[in-house]
Parts: sequence; C-alpha cells; structure tokens
Amino acid sequence: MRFGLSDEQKMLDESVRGFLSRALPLDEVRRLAAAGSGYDAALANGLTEQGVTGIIVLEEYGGVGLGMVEAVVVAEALGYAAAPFGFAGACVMAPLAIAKAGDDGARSELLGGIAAGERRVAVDFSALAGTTGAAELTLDGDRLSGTVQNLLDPGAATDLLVALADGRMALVEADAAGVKFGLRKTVDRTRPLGTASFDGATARLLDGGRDVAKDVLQAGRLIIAADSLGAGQRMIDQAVAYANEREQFGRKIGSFQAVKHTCSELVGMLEPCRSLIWYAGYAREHGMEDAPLTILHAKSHLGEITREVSRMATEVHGGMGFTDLLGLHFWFKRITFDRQVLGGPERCRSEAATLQGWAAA
Amino acid sequence: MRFGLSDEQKMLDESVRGFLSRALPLDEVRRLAAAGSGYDAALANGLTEQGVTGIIVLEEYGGVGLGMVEAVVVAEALGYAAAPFGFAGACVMAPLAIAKAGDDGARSELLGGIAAGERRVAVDFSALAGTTGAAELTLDGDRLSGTVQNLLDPGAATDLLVALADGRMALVEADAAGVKFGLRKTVDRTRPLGTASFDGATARLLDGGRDVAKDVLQAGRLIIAADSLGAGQRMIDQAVAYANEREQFGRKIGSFQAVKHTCSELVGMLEPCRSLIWYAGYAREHGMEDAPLTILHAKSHLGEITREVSRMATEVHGGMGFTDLLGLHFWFKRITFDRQVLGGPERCRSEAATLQGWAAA
Amino acid sequence: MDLEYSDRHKALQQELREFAAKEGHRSPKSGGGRKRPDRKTLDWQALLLERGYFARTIPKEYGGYGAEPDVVEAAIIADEFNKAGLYPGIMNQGISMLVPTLLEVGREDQKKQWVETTIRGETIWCQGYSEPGSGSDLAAARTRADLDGDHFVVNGQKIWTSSAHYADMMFLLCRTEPDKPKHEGLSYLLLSMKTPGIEVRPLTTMTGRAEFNETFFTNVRVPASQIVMGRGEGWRVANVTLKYERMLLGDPNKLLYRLSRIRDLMERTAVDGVRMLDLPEYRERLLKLQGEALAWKYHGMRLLTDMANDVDSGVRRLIVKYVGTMMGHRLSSLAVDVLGAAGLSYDPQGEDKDDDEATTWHIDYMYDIGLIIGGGTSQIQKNIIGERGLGLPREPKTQAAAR
Amino acid sequence: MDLEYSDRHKALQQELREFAAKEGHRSPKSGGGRKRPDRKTLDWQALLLERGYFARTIPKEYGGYGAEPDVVEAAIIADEFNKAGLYPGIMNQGISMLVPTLLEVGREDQKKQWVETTIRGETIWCQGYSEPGSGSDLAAARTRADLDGDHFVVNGQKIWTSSAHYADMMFLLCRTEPDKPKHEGLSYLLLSMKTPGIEVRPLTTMTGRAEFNETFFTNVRVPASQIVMGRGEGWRVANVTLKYERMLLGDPNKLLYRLSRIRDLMERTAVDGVRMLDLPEYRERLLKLQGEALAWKYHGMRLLTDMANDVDSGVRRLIVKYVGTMMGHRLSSLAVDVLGAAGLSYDPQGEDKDDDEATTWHIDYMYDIGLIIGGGTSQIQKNIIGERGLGLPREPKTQAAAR
Repeated sequence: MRFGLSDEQKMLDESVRGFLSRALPLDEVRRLAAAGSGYDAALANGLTEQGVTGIIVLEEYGGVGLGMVEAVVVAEALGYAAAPFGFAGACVMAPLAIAKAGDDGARSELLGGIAAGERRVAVDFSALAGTTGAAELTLDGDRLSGTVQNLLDPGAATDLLVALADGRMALVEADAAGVKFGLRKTVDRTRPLGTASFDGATARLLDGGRDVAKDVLQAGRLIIAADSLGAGQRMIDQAVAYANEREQFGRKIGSFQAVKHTCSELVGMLEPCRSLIWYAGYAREHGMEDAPLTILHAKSHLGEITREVSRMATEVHGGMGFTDLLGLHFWFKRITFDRQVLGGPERCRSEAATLQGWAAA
Repeated sequence: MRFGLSDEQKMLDESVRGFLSRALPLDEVRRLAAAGSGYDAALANGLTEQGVTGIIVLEEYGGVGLGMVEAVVVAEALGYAAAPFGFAGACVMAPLAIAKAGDDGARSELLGGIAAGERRVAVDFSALAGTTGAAELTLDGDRLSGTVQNLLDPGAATDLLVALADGRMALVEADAAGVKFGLRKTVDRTRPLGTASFDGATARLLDGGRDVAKDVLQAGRLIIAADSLGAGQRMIDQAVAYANEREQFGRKIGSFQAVKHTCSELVGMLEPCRSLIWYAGYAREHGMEDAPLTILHAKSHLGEITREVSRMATEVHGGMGFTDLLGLHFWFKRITFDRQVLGGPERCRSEAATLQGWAAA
Repeated sequence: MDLEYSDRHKALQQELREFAAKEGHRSPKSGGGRKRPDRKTLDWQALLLERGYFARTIPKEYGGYGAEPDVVEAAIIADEFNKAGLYPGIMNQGISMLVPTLLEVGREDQKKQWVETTIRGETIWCQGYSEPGSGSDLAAARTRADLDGDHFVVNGQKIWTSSAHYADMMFLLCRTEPDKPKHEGLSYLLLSMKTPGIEVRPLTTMTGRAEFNETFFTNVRVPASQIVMGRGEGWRVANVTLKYERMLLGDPNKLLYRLSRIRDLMERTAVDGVRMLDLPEYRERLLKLQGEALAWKYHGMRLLTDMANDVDSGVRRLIVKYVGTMMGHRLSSLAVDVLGAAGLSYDPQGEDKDDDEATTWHIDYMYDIGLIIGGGTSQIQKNIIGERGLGLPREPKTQAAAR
Repeated sequence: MDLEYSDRHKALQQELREFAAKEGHRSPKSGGGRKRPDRKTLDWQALLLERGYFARTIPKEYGGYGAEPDVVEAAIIADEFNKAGLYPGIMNQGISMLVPTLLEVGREDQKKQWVETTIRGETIWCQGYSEPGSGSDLAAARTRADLDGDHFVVNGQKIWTSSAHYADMMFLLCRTEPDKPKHEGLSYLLLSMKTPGIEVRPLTTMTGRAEFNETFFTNVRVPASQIVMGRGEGWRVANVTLKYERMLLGDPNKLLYRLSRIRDLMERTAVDGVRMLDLPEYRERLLKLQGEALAWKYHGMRLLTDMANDVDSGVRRLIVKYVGTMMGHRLSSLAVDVLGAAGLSYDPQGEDKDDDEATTWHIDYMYDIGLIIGGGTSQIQKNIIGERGLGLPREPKTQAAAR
C-alpha cells in the first residue's frame, strides 16, 4: 500500500528525464522554439525509443502498455524540459480515442503507427472543452466539413482527430483531399496549435458516444495539467538556484526574507499539486468514481497555481528573468499555454460543479 | 479644485477623532463591549454635542446640515475608535429616509429628535440588501406584521425603521403595541443587531418608491464601508507601532522584511480605499451619475481589503494579536461585522453588474 | 501508486461498518480536546484502542495495536468513522505531540511510563514552550531549571499553555545551561502539574474564551531523571515535538470535513430565496477550495507513505503547517460569508457545552488566525521551508546580534 | 472635496469637444513611445502644446502652457481625449521622467535647453541607470566618470536602456567619486548618444522583442557642465527621477483604459455561444478589478491634488508603483484568460507596426512582469514603503557588509 511512484515508475521517470536533459539543453530548446514547428525528428525518435509515443498503447498493438500514472510522469518530465513535442493529444488522447471508440481494424491499423512514432495525430476537442475558438464541424456519413482552430500537437501531424459537440469523433488524414491544415504560432513557441478546414473530407468515424469523447478529453486535461506541473517545478528550481547564486547588497539574494519567503510560498503552492496529479492518474487508470472530478480539479488548480508560480519565479530572477538570456520565459509561456487549452480553470470548475450536482447541467 | 478634505472637513475630522480618543481609551471600549448594548448615554451625548447625530439633518430641523462627505469622515473616525454607537442606520439611513419619503409632518416631528440624540432609530433593510436573515414583512394599511433579524443600531432604539421588498418603508415605535424588539449579540460586541417581530403594529408609512429606499440603502452601505476603512486603518497603525517596538531575535521585528513588507502591503491595499470612500461620498452628495456604482464598489472592495488587513495586521502582532490583552480583536470584529451587513462583497458586485447592464436584472 | 483495496482492506471496511452498526451508539458526540475527557469518552477510547482504530501502529508494549503502517487502512478508518459520524478518538497535545516525540527520542522507561496512559486519555499533557518575551524566537526561552542535587529547580514563566488548567503533566522547554550558546543551553523536562510552585492563570483570546493560560514557576522541583534525552539537548527534542505539532495543524481530514460542512451550509442558506450554492460567486469559491483541499488530501497520503517507509519527507513536510493553516482560514472565511448578517450572532458557551453553528464558525474563523500564528508563525515557517527545505542561505548575523 | 465643474471647466469641456470635432482627424492612431515620433505625431504634439492639452502646467518659458495645476482640468482633458479616441500626446522617458526632474532640481540653463525640445518630442532620452551587476542595488553602480580637464570620461556598461538605439540623449547615473561611500560617490550626467565611444546592443526580452538595450561606454567624453546638481549628488537626482518613473508606472488612466478594453473583449468573445461577460466566474473577476481600478483612479486624483498644492504625499505616493504594476498584471491576466485557447496566437510585428489583439495582450501580460520588476522591484518598493513611508527600521547592517 503506497501513495507514490513504484520503482518501475521511478525508473521510467529517471530515464525520460535523463534523455530530455541530454537532448534539450537550453540552446536546443531555443533553436527548436525559433523553428517553431513543435516537432523535431531527432527528439521525437529519441522519445519513441523511450517508449513515450506508445506509453498507453497496449503491447499487442506494439505499445508499452502502461497507464495514466506513467503518462503523467512522462508529461511532467516533458513540461520540465519544455520539450517541443506533442504528447497530450498525439500520444494520449488519440490512441485512447482509437482504443475506446475504434473497431478492431482501426486499432490494429493505427495504434502501432502511433506507438512507433510514425503516425502523429493532432487533436481538437474544442467543441467539448469549452474553449474559445470552438470547433464548428458537421459530419455527413463519412464526410467531414467545417473548421477547427485549436488542434493540439499539430507538428508534423499525419492525421487529425476532431470531436463534434455530440461526442462523435472523426479521424482524417492531414493531406487528404478537402483538408486544409496549417500551424499557428502561439506564445509558447515549443508548441504551436493547428488550424484546419474540412470541405467534405473523407473521415473515419470513431463513435463511442459522448461519454467516451468526454473521457478522452479528461485524459487530455490531466496530461496538460501534469505538463504544467513540470514547467512550474522547473521555474521553482531555477528560482531557488538563482537565489542561491545571485548577490545584491553584498549578500546572496536568497538570504533576504523577501526572496526566501517567495521561494517557500512557491513550494507550498506547487508541491501538493504533484500528489493531486498522481492521484488523478491513478484514479483514472483504475476507473475510480472520483476520477473525473479529480481531473477537473487538477486542470483548474494547476492552472491557477502555475500562473502564480510563473510570475513569482520570474520576479525572483529580477530583470534577468524578464530577458531572453536565461530562457526562463520558455517555461512561463509553457504555463500560459497549458492554462488555456482544453478548457481553463473557470470552465473546469464549472464542469466540476455540474458533475457534483452543485449546478444545473 | 481639490480632491481631498476642505479645512472645515478636516476640523470636523479632528474634532470627532479628538473626542473619541479621549472618550474611548481601550479600557472603555472593553467595558462597553462587555456591556454589549451598543449604546452608552455619555458617549452618545458627547457625539451629539459633536454634531454627529444631526450631521446630515438640515439646519431647519435642528441638524448640522452637512453632507455625505462629512458623514464618511465621521464614520471613519467611529470605526477607528471602535465606537459602540449606531451611526449608519440611526444617524444616516433613518434621517435620510424620513427626509426623502416622509411628509412635512414626519420631518418636523422626527428629524429634530434624531439630531438631538433623543430619537434613536434602528434600521433593517435586509429585504433589499441581499443579506441572510432577510426581513419578512407585510404592511396592511398602517399595520405592520412580520419579522426582521438584522436591525442595525438597535442600542437603546426608540423607533424601528424597516424596508419592505417593494421599497415601502415603515417606521414603528419600539415600545408600541404588537412590537417585540430585542438585541442579539454579534461577534462585534460594540455593535449588536436587533430582532423584532411585528403583529399588526401601528406604523408610519414612508413611501418614496423603491428608488428612494434603494438610495437610503446605498447611503448606509457607504457609511458601513467608511467605518471599516477606519477599523482597518487602526489595525494598520497598531501593526506598524508594534513592529517598531517589539523585539525578537535581538532586533525590532519591523526590521525583518517579512514584517516590514506585510506592513507595506497593508498600506498599499487600504490607502487607495480612502479616496474611493471620499469620492463616493462626494458623488452621492452631488447626485453624480456614478454615485451608486461607486458606492457598491466601496462596500465590496472595502469588505475584501479589510478582511485581509484584519488577518495580516493580527499576524504582525504574533501571539499577542490573538490574545485579548491588546484589544486588537475589537477592530478585527468590527471589520467582520461591516463586511456582512447590508450586503456582502459578492452581492454588491452582483448589483454593480446589473447596474452597468453587464448582467440581467 | 498502489491504493487499491486488497481483500484485507475490504475486510477491514466491512468490519468497521459492523462496528459502527453495533457499537456506534457508544460514541460520544464530540470529545473536546479542550476539556478533560469524560467517562463515556474514555470508554470509547479504550474500545478504539482494543480494536486498533486508534493508535493502530503504536507497538503493543506501549498500549497500541501494533499494526504495520498502511496508508489505505488509515484512510479507510477515517472514512468509515466520518461516514458513520463516529468520534474518531481523542486528539490532544499529549497524544499528537508528546507520544510521537517519546516514541522517536524517549528513553524506554519513559515510553513505558507515559505512552499508554496518554493514548488512553488518562494522562493529559500541556506544552511549556513559548514565553511572553520569546514567541517566534523560541530558543530564547529564559525559564531556568537549575540542578540542585537530583532535582531541577524551575523558575520562570510560560505562555500559551493551552490545557494547563486541567492537565496532569507538562513537557517543558527550559534553560539548564545558561552559559552555553542559546540553542545549546536548553533541556526538555517532563513534570507533574501538581508539583508545588506552579500557578496557572487563564489567558483570554480574541474569541472571548480562555483557551490558553499563562503558567508561572516558583522553585518547582523536578526529578532530574525526568529529562528527555540529555542536558542541552532540549532544542533538538523540542524540534521533534514541533514537527508533529505542525503536521497536526495542517491535517487535511479536518479541512475536508470543514469543506463538506460548508457545502451543507450553502445548501441550507438562502438569500432572496436562492440557495447560496446556486449563487455562482459563492460556488466558485467553494470549488476553488475543493481543488486546494483535494490536492492537500493526497499530499497528506503521500506524507503518510513517507512516514510508513521511514522516508524523510523534507520540504513536503515543512510546508504542512503554513499551507494547512492558511487553507483553514480561507475555508472559515467562506463559511462566515455564507452565514452573512444573520450569522453574525456570537455567543460562546464555554468549554463544556456545544456552541451554535454561527458561533462555532466565528470561533474557527478567529481561532484559525491563532493557528496561523501559533506553533511558529507563517513567517517562521517560511524561513524553515526556505532554509531547511530548499537550502537557501540563512540571514547573515547582524552587527548588533553579533555583539 | 471640490470636484464640481465651474463655468471655466464647462467651457474647457466644450472647447475640447469642438477641438475633437475640428482637429481630431489630425490625431495619429497611436504614438508609440517605443519608436521615434513621426511627422504626424510631432505636428499633433505641437498642436496639443499650443492648446495646453499637454504639458498644461509647465511654465511658458520652458515651452509649456503655463496653467495653474487643476485636478479637474486634467481629468476633463484625459476624459475627452479618451472618449474621442484621440492620441493624448507623447509619453516617453524624457517627458515623464527627465523633464519633471529638471524642473525640480535642474539648473535654469538646463531647463531652458532641454525641457521644450523634449516635450515637443524632438529630443528623445534614454535612461542610464541599471547595470548587469546592480539591478536592485542601483547605488552600487560601477560605471565610472573620471574628470579630465573640463570633461568627464565615462567607462562602463548600462543595461535596460530602453530607447537607446534611437535616443538623442541619455541621463546617466555614474560613479565620479570612487573613494566616497556608495551613495555619495555618484553623479547624474546628461550626454549626447552621438558622443564617440558609445555602443548600443539590443537586448531581447521574454516578449521576443528587443525592447531594451545594453549600452557600453569606452572613454566617452562628456562636458563637465552637463551635470545635474553637483558631484556626488547623483543619488539624490536619481531618486527624483525614480519618483516620477514610479508614478508613471502606476498610472490609473492606463489601467482604467485597459479595464474598458477587457469589458469590450468579454462582450465580443463567446464560449459555446455564451458571451464571456455573461459567465459569472469571469464577470466577477472583472468587477473585482473594476473596484480596485476605481479606488486607484481616485487615489490618483488625490495625488495630483497633493502635487498641485506642494503637499508631500508621503506613503500615498510610495505605494504607486507597487500597487499599480500588480494591478496591471491582474488585468492582463484576465484578458489573456478571456482570449483563451483561440487567443494564444502570438506574432509580434516589431516596433513600427501594430500587433493583433491577442499578441498585444500577451505582450502586455509579459511586459507587466517587466514593469513589476523594473524601476525597483516590488520587494524594493516594499522596503521603501516600510522604511520611508512608515518609519520602520532599516535592516541592520550585516557582519559581512560591515566589513
């Protein structure tokens, strides 16, 4: 009986973090951010070797066959590294949607490619997530029309998975006829969003009902929350290190209560979030009754906390935090992005109220 | 052209504050709080001599004939002193209601008594204010029935003024037949609330329409906000003095950034509130268009700010702030009271939204 | 992560439900902690100890149940007691603070002598730490204990001795080595409150109740053997106690319980005919706090796991008191707002009686400030988190202090 | 309190409305402050100066309008310009910071030389204060200026010199008396950016734009007469400038304008067909900020009155920068949330072009952090408020620093 990572989970964590810290020194983050595609073949291959692309894909389909606890561990590591890599949509929501709502044919055709890093699926669930820029889609038989603006993980996408407001999901190939697909730069240069317009494009219908689509959305929200946890932790670690190093007024600035107490507050805010994320992953994996509620709170609470963390940790760095020089802003922007996608804190709390019968649906 | 008090207003301020600081040393506050009636004849007589009871009553009725700026100045002074004295209801809302909705007879009969400190009118506007414990009242001709729970300024009340949900107001004598009137102790021992039940009691109808009743309510809210400003300022002054005096770890605690910065944050929060209160008083007095909005914000913003002030200023005092010894808690409780009566911050903001057309009425 | 119920857990859950059905009527309504437990409470406590629903992991030789630590078991017990509305057992300073301290650093004979009677609720302890001149600066304690033969002779004054007026015993931080540097001159003594020379005076707080005392010592003789660890090691022992006190002050179960009470209150309370729960401005506050409290709940489970596995939780533990007490205040703030004007009523009934709902919440709202301050203020906690938890440099010695 | 419009005020209001109708078409869309004003902006600025809608209270001999200070007049002008959507005039560091500094402590010849061309927008200034090693500890500046005959010779490096790449002049804080204690060894020089030996390198910030520069000085010769006040008095002059900078950074009009833009945005933005303004969780945040911003507006009017009456505003002024910049960040935070996922687009166009709405808000959201830090961080501001404003004791000298 244990609340915490197993030895295997710790090994996974160390392995992925080790790889990322080697693969993504600050200069490399900077280079990839400047390119702005949200995808780098070498990085993606390395992560594929780490098992990241197939983390939740069953072994029979060529995946690693692990669960949501492992997925949040990976997500935190990716956030910590500000990795220009699409995970929440491409490696969690997409395979989950296919596994839950696809037929045997879809599963065997698609999941292996995802696990192998060959298929990269951008995902838009705005029609269900309560975001601005909602998807406007119609599906007539297998013909998809309409537009989306918030495709997660569009970098080098081979396929696009979109959810309709009624819970049907549709998968189309990115280069299919009738599809116009492009990237839009976001404030987080490590992760663009995608836009697409569909004009009667041929789609594969994944219809597991609205509950399945919402469940896929919840999984994505949890992963995004875990990503922001990693980004927040990185900012705190950098703030503490800077406070231990920078001198002003003849002293290490960390010896001033103003700075020291800020660092203490940061840890007081963020550290409990890790347990919330772990528990939500565990509850989701084991189909526990409180999983959806916990995930909604994970997304909203992390959104609130990491915003404060991103400001306060930057403040600890003084003017240097505001420059491009230390690269601290990559994590600031990562946090900015994570807060807004798949539904912000207000939206997730509002759903949590409905879920508990505290507000009318 | 001047944003600030005139010389006359400053003199009034100094005079009332001077009187209160002589009349209400901490021991006297303690004694009157223990008695708990919210009224003391000697104090009330002194304040009457200061012109406080007649501050907004026209000179032709025996009052001082001043306006809402002077009234907020007095209210701040009363809050600063934690004076066990009913001002918002008895000396502002009541004479305002009579002046605005009473006929000539009512005015000449009642206003002089209020100004002279002989008539003390407890006031309940819960039916309009959006508080818990709302008034449940019916008025049949001149017969009042029902109950109220939140009578402001009930100490030694001679009359009770209640507002109905439709905006009619009724004035009954506290000892009239069919009236059961009593005090209930609140957490703020300097100010009880009153409860009353009416069983066909003879009432004097003051019907100026709903707008007049709401205007009276707004005046009361502004006065309560000004009271909490005074209480908050007192807590800050005491915190700063304590930080300059108490030593720990071989230093004045005010030399620690943790304490110093807390004091600075307190001033940063509260000081702009004074301008908001002054402006709201001025706008209300001169019938400016933005007066109601400003008052709603004054009540809600002061409620939020002074809660933080009450906690943080207590924290500066450490354990001593939590004891009864320094009496700091009288102001803490004053702030607690002011936040809840006549509609809390959430309610006032909600009204402000409606007023601006940001929300449906 | 491994939180699934094994067959053993399912059996425990079943057992608890049967226990609640069969024995639940014997539970006292509330046990206080502010007063000496009555007969009913003591009997209930004995029953809980026998069944292992209290002090479950304390070794049998000290009166506990002797079970292996298990986070899920602890959660199941808390949960079932909560659901059935059963009193979960006595929580006082002896049980929450002294017992774990003795188990960690006490002598064998001290554990034998004090743990069992304390967890049974028979021996009541109070804490002799703070002094009027040294609140945050605890190590500056000036209460003296001078060795005279085989006794210490104690002279001085303590403040915030919460249950001193009915306690049997005190754990006392005092200065036995006045010539040594501040932190090295302290010792930690256990003494009977019946020893001649002790005077207890009630201390009224902002709640209007005398929840605390000042305690005066005049030539109070304490056998020298009643020291925990050695002379000059009092600061170390005191820090062990503080560790447990700070855990207690941030207890997530208390906060979750409070949250559910506020939700109930919001369902029952209406303004202009609309339930507070249906007013989005209030509901949003409740939801924000629910998110915080859930994170805190799982953080608490993580800490329990650390403890069961003898892992040092480091900064995770150091944040508990600061974060937990602030959250408590935010919760009681919401409750007080929901009560609103009608709920400004305040009429505390004293230690032995139940208070009405509004009074109870206002007491909590004020007492929470006391908790933010007591046991080391938030400022002290943030020093500790930063220095011990994050390795940030201490404040340099000042010229004055260096003198 | 006296805020009523006299006949004179009503006339001014009328005059402004006629001005807007007749001359409004000549107003530039936005004037920047991040770039050199163009011809259209300079012409507009000249018109405003002529009418007294800018620099209204600056004496005529320095190119101003020479009016008596009047809070209501200032408010009417701001209000009418706001309503008509007219550009209110150039705001740059020369105008907001150097001009009031010179008017307060400059020599007569310096005022004559610099005030008029600066307020006309013809002379652009940048600020040479911070250095890489001394951000918060401004008085630790190490850039040297050694007297050589009738010139100072400047060597060193400055950072955060925002408009250095197109500025004509710099006001520079530098060390002229290296043997004197830290705060007494500084002087405040005015120098041309065309002087040989100055190198300006762009400094990119988190917004991705090069809003600032680093400026390097190698044997830069500055006539000794170009000093403001005397040698060793630079810290005093710098603090005058900082006073005005900090006022500027907390400008309530900017915050109110931002608030009204957010309200518009909330009317235009919808989620699932519901306007954000109709979502109570967002509306409540807007209302809270409106309350804060209104208090701030009237606080600003109070400060203007103080200034007009030569009253020292004390702590009221000292809070401006800290409170105003934090409020700015809370406002831009709400804007960024209202924009949501669709509004994550970010594509700054550089200094000379207009950015789209989402990009503009994200720039503000980040730039606000820079404002919280720049001009003295919030921590420094709180030291100043506590020590200068409230009379709290300074931190005692540390043993290390005392050495």
